[in-house]
Amino acid sequence: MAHVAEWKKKEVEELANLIKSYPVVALVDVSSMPAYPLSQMRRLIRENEGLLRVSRNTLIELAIKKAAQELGKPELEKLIDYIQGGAGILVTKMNPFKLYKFLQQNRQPAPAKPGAKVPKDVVIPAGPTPLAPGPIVGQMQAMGIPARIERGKVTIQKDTTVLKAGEVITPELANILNALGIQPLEVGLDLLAAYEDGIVYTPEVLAIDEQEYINMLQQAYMHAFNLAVNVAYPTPETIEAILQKAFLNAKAVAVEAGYITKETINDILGRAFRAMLLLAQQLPEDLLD
Amino acid sequence: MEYVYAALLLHSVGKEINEENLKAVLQAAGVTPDEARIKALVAALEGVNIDEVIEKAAMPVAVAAAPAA
Amino acid sequence: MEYVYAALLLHSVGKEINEENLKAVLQAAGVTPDEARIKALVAALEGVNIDEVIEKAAMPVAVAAAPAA
Amino acid sequence: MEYVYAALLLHSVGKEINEENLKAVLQAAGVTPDEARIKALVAALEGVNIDEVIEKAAMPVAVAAAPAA
Amino acid sequence: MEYVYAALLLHSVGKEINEENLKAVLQAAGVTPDEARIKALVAALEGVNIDEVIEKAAMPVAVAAAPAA
Amino acid sequence: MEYVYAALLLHSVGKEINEENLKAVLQAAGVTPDEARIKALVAALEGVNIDEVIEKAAMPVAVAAAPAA
Amino acid sequence: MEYVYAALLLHSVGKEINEENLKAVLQAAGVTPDEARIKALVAALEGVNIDEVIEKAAMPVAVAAAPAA
Repeated sequence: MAHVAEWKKKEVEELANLIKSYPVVALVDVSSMPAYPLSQMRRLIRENEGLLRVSRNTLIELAIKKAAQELGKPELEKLIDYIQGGAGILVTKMNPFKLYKFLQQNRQPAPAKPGAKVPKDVVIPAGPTPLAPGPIVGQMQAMGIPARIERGKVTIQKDTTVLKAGEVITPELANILNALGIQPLEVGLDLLAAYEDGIVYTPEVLAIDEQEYINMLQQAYMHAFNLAVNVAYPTPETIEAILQKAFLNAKAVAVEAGYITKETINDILGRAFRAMLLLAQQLPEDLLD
Repeated sequence: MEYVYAALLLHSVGKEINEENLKAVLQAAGVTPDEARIKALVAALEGVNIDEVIEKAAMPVAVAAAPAA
Repeated sequence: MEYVYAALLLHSVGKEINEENLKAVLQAAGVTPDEARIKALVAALEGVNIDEVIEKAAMPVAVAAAPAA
Repeated sequence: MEYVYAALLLHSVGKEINEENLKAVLQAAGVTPDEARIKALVAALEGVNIDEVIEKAAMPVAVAAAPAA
Repeated sequence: MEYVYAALLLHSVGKEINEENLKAVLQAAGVTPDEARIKALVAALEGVNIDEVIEKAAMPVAVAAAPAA
Repeated sequence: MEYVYAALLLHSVGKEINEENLKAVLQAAGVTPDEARIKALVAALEGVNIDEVIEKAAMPVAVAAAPAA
Repeated sequence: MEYVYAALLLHSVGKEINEENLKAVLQAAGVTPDEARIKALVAALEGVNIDEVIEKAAMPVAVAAAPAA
């Protein structure tokens, strides 16, 4: 470090201190973020008990090494392997999964750029557009977008998917999307890796499917409910179902046995009557009354 | 269900559902009628409007009304 | 209906559904059986799986409301 | 339904559903049992596979398809 | 389900569902009642309107079709 | 339901569902366990094949048929 | 599923589903909790209205498929 400029030493010192003072240390790529959205993100991160510092990749590397050494946590050094692009250090108290979710939720729509891949399917919705008639109608039609002039406005006849997730925006389509005010791209902080408690988490691990958890919750609840009702363990949530099950069981047995009570008479007579009707359906018409 | 069929047979030809009639029908079907079941059936059907019950049964299940679109 | 109930009664007690048995049951119910209809009924029921029919009658079927188009 | 509940209680604890047992249970519940109803129930349940019926009762109910719109 | 059948039996004859009555019924069915289960059932049934709950169960399952918009 | 969740938690990690284990789990969740409810649950689960029972639908479920369009 | 049961247990007793509470419950069940799984669960359930999710699961009646109009 002999030839390192003083400001760089100071920067590394500061970054290392930052890393040391938060439980979760993440590397993010800020290169896709324009200045204004980036400053919005900084504020949002501060509001969520964290800090974002963008620096040179080499300085970030030095800071991570320094912090790892001083903390006696060699696992932290593994973060260095994930430094790429325009890296920034994001320190926070959010757990890495929450952090990932937070960053995903705070991605912002951005206008179409030719050559960019879209993250999601791009749909041009049916209905009137603010566009006045012009050559754009022909351009749309040429691309298979069902555009028509109605009441002096360009109107889309039905929802049209013009790009699937992962496809690239052509210059022509970029024009149309921009004219329609459709923003098919997203900008945000791309999480490269996050460290907490000796573990480095990568985005693949952190991208959890919330619906899956909801499904598991529902399944767990159904299992608990089934168990409690089937073994007749009364709880406020299950007592009604247990009573109903007992009643339905008793009724089913009584109906099957043709044992008439006021609860079973409708079912029993109904069953006999329906059997008669169904059988009658199989008979020639002239047999019936 | 034989007791119920016998009862509905009597009902459909306009005969009273009483012990005697039920017995006759069941015996004609080759069954030795069980006194207790006959008594129980007659008692259970007392005051029941069979036509009404049957009419309801013909509709499989309450049909939720489809809201007009 | 009475002819069909008579057939169901016979079936439920394990008796054969033939002219003789049907006649006996109907007569016991106070009906003068119509020979032609009895013959036709016996013929028509040949090959019909009555147990299946009864099973179907027992299944409570919920009917979805016809959607308003 | 008290007679049926009594029968299912006996069944669920593995006891035979006979007149004596039904009477004992009903009396314990403070009811003076009606001989005819007890006899009728015992007779009616003969040949009914209670476990099977209960199992079936818990089975999904088929829903008829809504008619074409 | 024996505890529940016992409770429904008591309910259907108009008796209070309390520990004492449940015990008597279960004992008559030849079961040595489990104190804890009886207590748990009685506690769970507090404030439950059994007639209403049963009535709900007795209603056929109507499936509302999603209306076409 | 907390007692049932505790039981299923124990079951899913292969631990025995007994009073001691249930108590430990409930206490860890900040609940003061109710002896009677714990005992009742353990008694209710005795001899029960939990894996089977949790999959068994507690109530009849209507299965909707896709309506013809 | 043990992590999910632990979460439901905490929810049902009104405790927050956070790392600390989940760990305590799982440890009481004899499990060494996996940090990553706990973190993932907490993050996934944040903002989820569990009561609503459960209520949806509790509705046994399948909703008929929306008919094509």
